[in-house]
Amino acid sequence: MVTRRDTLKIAGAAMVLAAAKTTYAAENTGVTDDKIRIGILGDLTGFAAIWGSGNLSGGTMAFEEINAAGGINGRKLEYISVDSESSAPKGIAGFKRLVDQEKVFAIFGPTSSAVGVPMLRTMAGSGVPIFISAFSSPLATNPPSKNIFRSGTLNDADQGKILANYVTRISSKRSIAIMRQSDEYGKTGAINVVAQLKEIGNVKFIEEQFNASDTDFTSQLLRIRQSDADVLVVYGYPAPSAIVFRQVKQLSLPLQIVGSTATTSRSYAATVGKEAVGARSMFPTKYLPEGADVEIVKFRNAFEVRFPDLARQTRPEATDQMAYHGAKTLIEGLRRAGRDLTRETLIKALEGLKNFETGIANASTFGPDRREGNRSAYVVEVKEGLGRMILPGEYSAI
Amino acid sequence: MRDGLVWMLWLAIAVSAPFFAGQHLLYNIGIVATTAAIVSGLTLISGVGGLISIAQSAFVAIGCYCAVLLNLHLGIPMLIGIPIAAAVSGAVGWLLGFLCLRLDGHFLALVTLAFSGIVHYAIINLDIAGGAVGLAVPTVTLFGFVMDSPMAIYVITVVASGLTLWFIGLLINSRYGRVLRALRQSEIAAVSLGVDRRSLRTMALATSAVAGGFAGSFQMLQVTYLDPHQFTIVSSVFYIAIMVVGGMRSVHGAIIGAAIFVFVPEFLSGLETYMAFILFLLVTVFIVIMPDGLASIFSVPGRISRWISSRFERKNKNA
Amino acid sequence: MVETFIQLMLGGVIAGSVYALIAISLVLIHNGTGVVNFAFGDQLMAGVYVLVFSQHFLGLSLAPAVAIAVVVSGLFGLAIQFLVMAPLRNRPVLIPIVATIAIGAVLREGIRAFMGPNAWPVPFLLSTSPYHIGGVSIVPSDLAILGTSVIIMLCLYAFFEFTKYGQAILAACANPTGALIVGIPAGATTTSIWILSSMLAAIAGIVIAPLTTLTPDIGLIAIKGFAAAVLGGFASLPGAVVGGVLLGIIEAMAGYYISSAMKDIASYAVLVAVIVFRPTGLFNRASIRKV
Amino acid sequence: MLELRNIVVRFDGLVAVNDVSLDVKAGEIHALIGPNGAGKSTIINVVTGLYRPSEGDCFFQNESISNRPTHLIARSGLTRTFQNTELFADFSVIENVMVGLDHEYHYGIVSRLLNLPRWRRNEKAARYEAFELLKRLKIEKFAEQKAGTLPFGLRRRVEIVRALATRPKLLLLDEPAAGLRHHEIIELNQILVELRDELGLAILLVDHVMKVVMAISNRVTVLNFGRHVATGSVREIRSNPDVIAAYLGGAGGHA
Repeated sequence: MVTRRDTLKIAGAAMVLAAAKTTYAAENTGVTDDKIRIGILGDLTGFAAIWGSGNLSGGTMAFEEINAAGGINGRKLEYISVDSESSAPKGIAGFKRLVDQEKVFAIFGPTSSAVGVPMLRTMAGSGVPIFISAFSSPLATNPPSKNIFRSGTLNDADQGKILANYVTRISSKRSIAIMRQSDEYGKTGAINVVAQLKEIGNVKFIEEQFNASDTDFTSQLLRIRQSDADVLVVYGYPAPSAIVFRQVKQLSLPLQIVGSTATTSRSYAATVGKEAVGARSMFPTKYLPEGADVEIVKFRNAFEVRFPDLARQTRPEATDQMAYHGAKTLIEGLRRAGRDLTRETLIKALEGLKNFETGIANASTFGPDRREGNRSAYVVEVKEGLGRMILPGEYSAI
Repeated sequence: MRDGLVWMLWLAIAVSAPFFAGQHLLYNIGIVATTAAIVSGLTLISGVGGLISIAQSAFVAIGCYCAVLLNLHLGIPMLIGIPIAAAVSGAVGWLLGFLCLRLDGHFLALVTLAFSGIVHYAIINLDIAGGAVGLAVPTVTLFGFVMDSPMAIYVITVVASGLTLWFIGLLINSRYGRVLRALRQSEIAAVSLGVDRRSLRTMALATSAVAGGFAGSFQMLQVTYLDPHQFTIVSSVFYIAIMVVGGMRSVHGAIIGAAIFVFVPEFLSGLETYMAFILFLLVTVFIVIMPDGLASIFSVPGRISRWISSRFERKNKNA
Repeated sequence: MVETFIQLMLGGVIAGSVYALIAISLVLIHNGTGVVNFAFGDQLMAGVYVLVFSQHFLGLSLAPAVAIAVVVSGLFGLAIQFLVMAPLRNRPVLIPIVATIAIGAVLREGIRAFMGPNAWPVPFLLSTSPYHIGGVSIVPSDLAILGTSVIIMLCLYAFFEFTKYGQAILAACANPTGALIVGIPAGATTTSIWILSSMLAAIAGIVIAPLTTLTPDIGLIAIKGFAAAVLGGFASLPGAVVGGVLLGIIEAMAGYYISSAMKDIASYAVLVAVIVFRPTGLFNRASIRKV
Repeated sequence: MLELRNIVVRFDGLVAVNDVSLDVKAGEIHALIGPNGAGKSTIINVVTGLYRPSEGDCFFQNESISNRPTHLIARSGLTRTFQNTELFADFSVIENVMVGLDHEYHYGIVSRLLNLPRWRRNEKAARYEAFELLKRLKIEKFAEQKAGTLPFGLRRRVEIVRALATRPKLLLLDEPAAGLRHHEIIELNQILVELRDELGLAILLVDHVMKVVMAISNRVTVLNFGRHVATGSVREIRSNPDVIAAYLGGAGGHA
C-alpha cells in the first residue's frame, strides 16, 4: 500500500534527480547540408501586433527571395513563425519553443519592448543569434550581448538624443515641451530626450504624460501653454499622438510638433486630419514606404503581389520595410559566414558588416562591440494635402 | 473521478515532466502551474464565494514588486522575500475587503476594478520600482547556490504553485469553503444562521490576494522581468476568463483553464495573425456548450458509474 | 485663468461624454439582462470598422455606410443573444459575463487580423476647426459627441417613458415573472435590449472614432465607461451620463491642477471613495430587498 | 424572552409597522397572525436584523438587539426560517444542516491546512450531530440528497432542522405551513409541539393557516395594517370583536 506521504516522497526524489539533468545546444544546431532553420518570433496578435506582423511579412519576403535566388551558400532557408501574443511569458515560451523544440539556428525577432525586454536575459543566456528589426528599447543592445543584433529601426536612446538635438536647433526660444506616453515606450524616449537636453544645457523644458488609451489632452496642453515652449515633442503610440497633434492646433498653441517614429504610419496624417499639416516626425531612414526610390518601388510592388491581404490595409508600412531590411542584413551575415556556418561564424560575419546598404533603410554597421546597426534618422514633414516628405539632413546619435 | 485521483494525475505530470519534456514544454508546464495557482485565488473568491474580483493581477503585481524591491533595497533573499511579499499582498486584499465588503458583495467587482487601475498607474509612476520601464527580477539563491537553470526554476515554481493549489483546494473543502458556498447560494439564509459574511469574505479576498502575490512572484522568476504592462485591468479580466473556461468550482478548473490558454494557442499557431480570433471563437463556443468549465469532464466518469449503479439497483428491486 | 478653467471644463465634458455614451449602453444592458457587457468596447470598435469597410471596399458614401454599420451591429447583438446569452440564461452571472469577454476578444482579434493593426482614418461628422469665443476654443466635432450622448439619452428616456414597448421592457426588467404573467415574453425584451445596445455601440463608435483614432484597441475606452457607470450608480441612464461627465471633469482637473501622472490615479481613487462611502452611487437612494 | 417595544418601520414614507409591541415568553409558541400586508414578515425581518426599526427597540433576553448585525443576532440564539424557503440548493441536506452547525464546530484555517486532528474531529462531530438532528425530524434518509431537488414540504422541514442546528433559544418561523398538504400540517404541528416540550424552545410563528395557529399556539398576536390589534390565548382571540372585524375587513378605525 502506497500512502500519500510515500507518493510525495517519491515525487520529491524524482524532482531532485531531474534537476541535475541539463541540455546543451550545439554550435551549428539548425544547420544541415542543404538547410538553415530560422525562427521568426513576433507579436502577431494582441496590442503589439503592428510590429510583429511587419516582422513576419518583411522577413518572409526576404527569405523567400533568397530561396528563389538559390539560397545561401547552397543552403535554403527554412523559417518557422511563432506568435508571442504581445505577452512576455508567451514570448519566452515561443523563444524556448524555437530553440529547444524547433532547433532553429537563429531567430528573427522579437518585435515589441513589452515582450522583448523581459526576454533579454533568456535570449542572452542562450547563445542563439538574435536579429531584431522592430522594437526600440535601448536595453536590447546596451549593454551589448554577444548574440543580439538590431538593425533598421532606431533605438529610443538614440532617438531621444537625436530628437533633443533637433528640437534645440529649431526652437528659437530654446524652450521645449515634451508629451510622452506613460508606458515604457514613452518613458524611455523621454528620459533620453531630457538627458540630452540637460547635456546641451541652457534649454528649458516641461514634461507631461498621457496614457495610450486617453482621449482628451486638454489638461496637459494647457499646462504646456503656461510655459513659453515653442516646440512640442510627442513620444507615444499613433492613436493618442494623433489626438495630441489635432488638439494642439485646435487650442491654437503656437508649437512646432515633432513626433517620434511611431507617428509615421502611412495613414497617420489622414487619421489626424488637416491639423497634421506642418507636423514633423522622426523617421529611421530617408526612404518612405510610399516613396519613389528604386529599391522601395521594387519592394512595394513585390510586397503588394505577395501579400494582397496586407496591401489592402495600406501596407507596406515602415515596420514591413525595416523587417525586410533587417532580414536582408541577416541574410548577408549568413552569406558572409560561408559554408562553414556556425553561430560563432555568423556572429563574426555580422560584426564585419560595415555600411551594408539595401536601398530600403539606413545602412547597417556592426562591430565587435557594436550591436546597433542604425544610429541615425531623418525628419519627415506632413505637407498640404496630407502627403509627406523627408526633409533634407541626416541626424546621427554618434 | 475522485478528487484524489485528479490530484495524483497532476502530481504525476509535474514529476514526470522533467524526464520526458524538453525545456520548452517544461517552461510551459511551469507557467501553467503558476497561472493556475494565481487563478486558484479567484476560484476561492469568485467560483466558491460568488463575488467578482478584478484585482488579481494587481495582487500579483504587489507580490512581485514587494519581493523584488525587498531584495534590491534590503538584500532579503527572494525565497524569504516572496512569502513576506505575499503577506503584504494579503494585507492589502484584507484592507480592500474590509472597506468594500461592509454591505453588498457586488461592490467588490467595482472597487477591485478601480484598485487594479490604481495599482497599474502607481507602478508606472513609481521610479523606485523601475516605473514604466520595469525591473529585472533577481535570481534565486538557495543555501548559497544560484538557482537559475531552467530545471531549478521549474522545480521551485512547480513546488510553490503546487503548495498554493493544494492549500486553496483544502480551504475550499473545509468549513470555510462550505460557508462561502452557502453565502453564494443564499446570502440571507447564511447570515440568518449566524455566518459572519463580512469577515469571511474579507478573509477569502485576503487569501486570494496571498495566492496571487505568492504564485505571481514565482511566475516572475520564470519571466525574469517585471514589466508594468503585465499588470493591467485587462490581465485581471483575463484571469477571470481562465477560471471560467477551466471551471470555477475547484482548483482543477484553474489548472485546466491555464493549460488551455498556454497550450491551445501553440497548437493553433499555424493560423498566424488569425490565431487569437479562432482561439477566442473556440473559447466562446466552449463557454456556451460547457458552461461549467472543462473541469466538468472529471465528473463524467462519476456520473456514468452512478447511472450504472442506479440502473443496477432498479433491476435488483424489480427482481 | 478663467478661460483656462472653462477650456479645461470643456475638455473634461467632451471626454466625459465619450464615457457617458458608453456608460448609457452598459447600464441599459446591465439593468435589462443582469449582464455586464465587457464586449461593448469591442462592439463599438467593430461597428466603426464596418463603416470603414463599407466605405473603402464597397465604395459606399457616408450615409449608407453608417446605416449598414448600425444594422450589422444590431444583427450582431441579435446573434449574441441567440447564440450565447440565451443558452447561458440560467447560469451563474459570471459565466455570461466571461462570455462577453470572449466575444469582445473575438471581435478585436478578428478585426486586427482582417483589417490590420494599424489605424484607419474615419470621416469627421462635423468640422474640426475650432471657434474661438473669448479665448476658449470650441470644436464642433467634439460637440458632436456631447450632442449625441444627450440626444441618445433623451431618445432612450422618451422610449422608456412614453412608448408602450419601452414600458414593457422596463416592466420586464423590473420583474421578469410579473411581465410573463402580463404576457410580455422575457426573451423578447432581452433580445431587444441586446439589439438596441449593439446599435448604440455602432452609433457611439461612429461619433467617437474620428476623434480618438480607430484601431482595434479603441474598445479599451469602455473601461472608463464602466467606471462612469459605477460613479453614476449603475442603475439609471441620467446617472450614467452625469457619472461620465463627472469622470471626465475629474480627470481633466486632476491632470491640470495636480499632475498628468496623477490623472488616472485620482479618478480611480474618487471611484473607490464613492463606492466605499456611497455604495449606491452618487445619485441613488438605497433600496431594500424584499424577503 | 423576546420583547418588541413600540416598533415603527417606515420605507420611503410608507409605514409598514406602526407602534407594535410584542413579547414572547420562554417556552411558549406565540403566533403572529393577520391579513396580507399586516406587517408580519416585516416584524420578523426587524427581529432578525435585516431591517432596522425606524423607532422603538427590540430586546432579546433583556439585551437590545436593534443595532446588532444579523449574524450576531442569530448567534445569540434567535434563528429563523423563510417564507419561500432559502435552502442552499446545490448542497446536500446534511451539508445544509452543517452550515447551521458551523459556529459550534469551529476550527481554524491553520488546522485545516496543516491537517491537524482538530478539523477532522470537528467535521466528524458536526456531521454526526447534523444526522441526529435530521433523525429528530425523521428526514435522515434524505441526508445525502441535493436540497434543491426535494419536494416543498421536505424543504421546509430541512429548513427547520437547519435552524435548530444553530441551537436557538427562540425559533422564528415565517409561514411554515404555507403550501403544505393536510397530513404534512399535522406532522408539522407535532414537530413544533415536540420542540417546545422536549427542547424547551420558544417559537414565534407567523402564519395564516389557522389549523396550525389555533391547534398549537399558547398565545396569539393579531396585526392589521401594521398595527397591533390584540394579544391573548387562542380562545380570547377567537372571541375578540376587533379581530373578527379585522379579518372581515372593517376594523380600520381601531387604534
